Amino acid sequence: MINSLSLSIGITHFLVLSSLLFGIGLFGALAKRNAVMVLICIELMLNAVNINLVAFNKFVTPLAFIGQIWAIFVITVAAAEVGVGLAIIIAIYRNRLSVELDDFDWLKW
Amino acid sequence: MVEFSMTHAWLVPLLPFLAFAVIVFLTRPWKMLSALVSVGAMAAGFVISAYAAYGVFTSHSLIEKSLEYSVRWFSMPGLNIDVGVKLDPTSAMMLFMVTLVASLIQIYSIGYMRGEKGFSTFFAYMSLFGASMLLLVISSNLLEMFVAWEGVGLCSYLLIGFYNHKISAREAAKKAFVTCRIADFGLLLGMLALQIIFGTLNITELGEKIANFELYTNAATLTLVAVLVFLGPIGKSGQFPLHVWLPDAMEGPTPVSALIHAATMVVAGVYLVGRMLFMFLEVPEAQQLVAVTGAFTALFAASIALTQREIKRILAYSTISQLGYMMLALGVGSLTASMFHLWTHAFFKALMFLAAGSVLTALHHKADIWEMGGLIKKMPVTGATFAVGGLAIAGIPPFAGFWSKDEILSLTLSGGHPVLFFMAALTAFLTAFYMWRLIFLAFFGKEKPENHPQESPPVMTVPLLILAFLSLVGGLVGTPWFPFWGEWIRFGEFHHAAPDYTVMILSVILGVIGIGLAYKMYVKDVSAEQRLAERFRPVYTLLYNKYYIDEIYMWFNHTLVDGAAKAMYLFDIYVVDGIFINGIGAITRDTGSALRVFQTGRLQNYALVFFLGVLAVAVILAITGPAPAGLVWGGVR
Amino acid sequence: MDNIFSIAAFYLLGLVILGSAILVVMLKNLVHCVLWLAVTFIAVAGLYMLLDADFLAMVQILVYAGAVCIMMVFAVMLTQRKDMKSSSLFNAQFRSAGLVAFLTAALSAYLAMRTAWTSTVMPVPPRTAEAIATLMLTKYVVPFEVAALLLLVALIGAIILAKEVKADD
Amino acid sequence: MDFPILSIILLAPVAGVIFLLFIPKDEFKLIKSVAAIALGASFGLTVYTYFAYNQTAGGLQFVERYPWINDLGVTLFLGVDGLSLPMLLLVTMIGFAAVFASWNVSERPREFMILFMLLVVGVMGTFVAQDLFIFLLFYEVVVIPIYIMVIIWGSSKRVTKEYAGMKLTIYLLIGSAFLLVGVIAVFVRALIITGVPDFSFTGLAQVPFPVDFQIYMFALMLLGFGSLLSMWPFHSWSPDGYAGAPTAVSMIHAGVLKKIGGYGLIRIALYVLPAGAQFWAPFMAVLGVAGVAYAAFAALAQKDLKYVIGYSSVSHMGYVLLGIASLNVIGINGAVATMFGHGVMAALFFSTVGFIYEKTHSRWIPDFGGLSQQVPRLAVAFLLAGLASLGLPGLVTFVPEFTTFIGAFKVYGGLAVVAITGVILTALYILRAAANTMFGPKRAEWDHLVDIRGPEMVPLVVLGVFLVVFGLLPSLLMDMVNNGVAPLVAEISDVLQIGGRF
Repeated sequence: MINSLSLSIGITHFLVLSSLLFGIGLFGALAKRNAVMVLICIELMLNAVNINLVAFNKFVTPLAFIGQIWAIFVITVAAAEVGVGLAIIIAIYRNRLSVELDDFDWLKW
Repeated sequence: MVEFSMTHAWLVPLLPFLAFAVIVFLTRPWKMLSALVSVGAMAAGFVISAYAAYGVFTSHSLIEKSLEYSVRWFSMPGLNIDVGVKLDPTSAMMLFMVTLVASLIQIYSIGYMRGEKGFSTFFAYMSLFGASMLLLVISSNLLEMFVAWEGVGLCSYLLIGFYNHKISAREAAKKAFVTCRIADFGLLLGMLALQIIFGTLNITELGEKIANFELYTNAATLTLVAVLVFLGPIGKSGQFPLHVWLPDAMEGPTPVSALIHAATMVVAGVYLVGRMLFMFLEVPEAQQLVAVTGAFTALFAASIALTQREIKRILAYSTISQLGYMMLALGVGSLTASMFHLWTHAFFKALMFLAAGSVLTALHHKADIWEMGGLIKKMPVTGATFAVGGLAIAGIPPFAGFWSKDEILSLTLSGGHPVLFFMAALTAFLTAFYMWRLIFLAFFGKEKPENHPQESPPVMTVPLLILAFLSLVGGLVGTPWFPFWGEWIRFGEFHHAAPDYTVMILSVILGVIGIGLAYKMYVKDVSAEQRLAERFRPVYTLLYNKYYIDEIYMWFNHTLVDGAAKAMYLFDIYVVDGIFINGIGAITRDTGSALRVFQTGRLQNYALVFFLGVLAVAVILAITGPAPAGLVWGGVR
Repeated sequence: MDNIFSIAAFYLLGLVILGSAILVVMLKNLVHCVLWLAVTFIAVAGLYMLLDADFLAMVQILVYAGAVCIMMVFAVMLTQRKDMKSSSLFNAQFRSAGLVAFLTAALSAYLAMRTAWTSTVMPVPPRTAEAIATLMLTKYVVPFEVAALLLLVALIGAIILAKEVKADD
Repeated sequence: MDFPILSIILLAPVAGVIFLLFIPKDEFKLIKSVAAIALGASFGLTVYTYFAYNQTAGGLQFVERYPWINDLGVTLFLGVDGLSLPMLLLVTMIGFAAVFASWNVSERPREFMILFMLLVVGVMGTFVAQDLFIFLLFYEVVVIPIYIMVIIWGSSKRVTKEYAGMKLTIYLLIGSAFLLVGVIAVFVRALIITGVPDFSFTGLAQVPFPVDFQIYMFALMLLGFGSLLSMWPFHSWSPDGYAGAPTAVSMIHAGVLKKIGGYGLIRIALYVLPAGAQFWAPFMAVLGVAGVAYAAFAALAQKDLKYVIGYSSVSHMGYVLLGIASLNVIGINGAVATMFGHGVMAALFFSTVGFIYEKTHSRWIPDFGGLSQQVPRLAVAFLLAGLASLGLPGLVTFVPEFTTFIGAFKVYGGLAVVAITGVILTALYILRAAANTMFGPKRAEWDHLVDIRGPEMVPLVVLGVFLVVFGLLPSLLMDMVNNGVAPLVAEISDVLQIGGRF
């Protein structure tokens, strides 16, 4: 099955690495209690995605730069998201004096 | 002018209608102006009617074939309804009579209604009534007639309820409308059947088609249709058993009672049967029903009138009774006699009602005849004119009522209905008795010191005098020796029957005996009624309580109708809503609360489930996607 | 990438990325988590270098390792008043979360391995910054402007959200 | 297609909505004026359209077509014929009048008017759409504003306004669910048969669907449209919903929204699935008659004015169902015209009761008596509406009812007689309500009431004029209706002939 187990590093390596990073990030986002930590883990997941994009750029479309440009946009959005997300956390904290997600079950009616 | 009047007969109902609109929208704040508009429109209508009637009664061709013109009201495939004018001697007579009586009564109303709050409104309603009634008279189409028929019903409702701040007036108005509505249900069904069977509602066309009705349907169906159509007149003309509304209708102002509930609207039923007589003559059973209903109603209402105490109620029962006569005449197949009685009755009954109104005004609406007495001394005109009416209705020659009643009696006998003749003759006797009971008690005898009657102003007495004159001479147009009436207003061939002196003398004798008995009981020996009442207590109570028919209806209404209503409503709340609708709702809600456990409200929880879903979708895609090409580690193939 | 240095660098960086990411998730002190986050970001930047994306590597360090991490630290400072030693704990569902995360990663990795990637052997042009700049201002100018607008909106939004609400408002 | 008049009729209220968004929320007068102008523009243009419609040419006129989703054959296909024009006139008329009936809404009037105008647009859209997809789209637009308006501006009496709003909305949605299933099935089947995607009514009507398919689909549509039409026993939303809803919503809902049910039954179910209609017609007739009698009795037992009208409208819709079930030109003409007549009447009735409620905060009949002496104009409106309700000749409801009866009596005989007893029961409960509310001795506690005046008179004037004018000149209405119905029935009559009579 693993027919070309050479030392050569290919796209699959990067994809597997990013999968693992994504998994770690997902685990954190689902399992951490602190809202800041959830944000942090989302950043991890976004980084995993970016690794994918850059790897595709390198191995699939090196001349078009689509992957890299997309990655830049992801970073842009991520930056915006962190800014707004943290602002929300601070606003919530001001109201509730807590950033523990277990305390927030307002979605239940 | 004659030509114009005949081709523009539609102006006659239109003018009062315009008067109605003008009063409602423009002149309501100015009382006298409103009254003038109303009276003016009606008087103009009278002029046109008079010319039209002159035109009709001088052209012989119109007896067999009426003058008709119409416009399309609405139409669709299979249903064309025209509105139009059907001018023949009958409708010309009605036009003339209605506009004449209505004009007089409206003039009288100016005096009678003086100082009332709703003076203008009253005249607006009166105009609307006039418009509807006149439309009814000239209708060439049954549906058009039905529109007017309901229109007069509406005006009757509004005018009975004119003093609607009184509960009795309000209930009487409602009763009148609903009772007539029940009757109209039959009429409506009959009309539907006629339209479906014969494909038209035009009266003339119906006449032609029903003459050969075997081409369209069988006799049994036509009988049923005729009976259904007859239901309408039963209600409108106060025939037994739907007469109950008419006495109560006396809650309205007296001019209303005179115009609507004596002279014009209530005869609409008679008029309708007269218009459709061709149908009733085709089916003898239905005709029989008309005759029996008429005769029975006449006797029945007269018997109730014997014991009543309120002046207008007595007149109302008398009206019912006289309407019974008209129906009887139609039932024995004579349009002539029926219309003749309608004509004379309009004058003397309107006269009596207006005179009664004059009395009521003088006595500040004290209505019990036992509390009156000797009024003729203070109110000579009113008393005298009322007496003229009394003579007319009692059938004393040469007053109008004699000629028409005599004709009905003789036709009933010659038509081979001895039982009906006996009933009619008995009614004639009772009529003379109870009417003169009223007159003797109210106008003769001892004056009551607590009453301070005063004669009414000329605006009221002049119409009384005119009507009294008409009651005196109105019948002369149809005496057995000079049958002008029968020559013109008839259905079928004109037969000039020889004067039947037996019946004539009998009817006069009955009338005289009735008056004499009343004189004996109420002038000579005032306590006679008391003694009779004591002796025949059950009969007296039964009659005084109008055979308890109102009570039976009330019981029916309160237990059956309201009971059914309550039952349906409870069914709706508890079964349809309670069990089905809210039951389904409850099931949904309970399922919801059971499933609520899964709703933790925690975002991460949802995200977890969400990713489980993503995973599931990915797995499915991985399994069903393109077959794996083998795992490739580290490279590009 | 048969170069031994590249191979070594990949595995080394991979190790650092995964290791520090695991530490980010597992540590109980929030401040430590943020520190290890910075390490992860820097290692990812190294990975970008390895992938010939030098401009992106700089952006990564500037934005992520710099700005984002600093913001996180601020957030921690502003919101954390209790014991810092147990500021980053797991919630009740961490077992199932772990399972789902593991399955997701495993499936993703499996699919990545299973798929036959077609790829070119063309190298990435050496001057990436220039090429990206050209593309950004020509072909992708609209998304570029939209992204700028987005940042502005986010900026304003963040300010409004985080602004102190006056008592009398 | 030179002047897109239908689009303008549709878009005028939308423009009003957009304009309202920029008006400060406490400019009460301005807000209501904008709404009145926007809906008045629609109303005026519709009146123009009504009389500009060329009856000799007939068919669809003022047609506008904008292709939308080509793959599904969806076109924004607007047009009016004799069937939809009276309905369109009804919506715009009632919408215009309802603004004035809500003139005194002081709680969030801007939101009220915005939602109300959206509601009106939705209802208008269903009547001008000639494409099934667009029809459904507009139909769904209707649901949401109604719910919000009932919940916020409604009133709680026997049932809470939340219950009423929920009931109304869920019934609407259940109806549309059945409908949606039917519509999709019909579309897919048509696609299989013809191979060309087409959602337009005319297109679908050409498709020869198998008979048993038609029977199933008609059942679905009957359930869907029937519950919208408050067909017995799916009627119970109607009294509760109207009682809970604010005046304007009751007016629009009873006046036109429920008529979408009847309109849809004719325009879609009957037109596209004639064989199915033939199969279900006797059932429809029985349900219609049951509704007439049952609801009339239930109305008799009511003490809340709005419930009286609510049940009365269920009862009247029984006539409509009966008329449709007669499957002949006369009956269907009658049904459509009855919908129009009842719409005008019900709107006037609800606006009157709304004013009474607004002034007295009561709708409980025993609380009243003798109001005609304190508020004579309201009494006139009440009586006018009541008399129209009991089908008084000379008002707009009589000729339609008569026509319906002829159509139904021809086919169903005795069954129709039961329905015709409705005229007696209606008279009974209407006159009872009128007598106990308006007449009798006056009560001191209502001496302070101020009669309707100024803008409050508009509903009475506008609706009253239509009640009387269309009543005295029924050909204005009947010719138009017949113009739409006759060709439609002619098209399906072949199918009905083959099936034979029952």
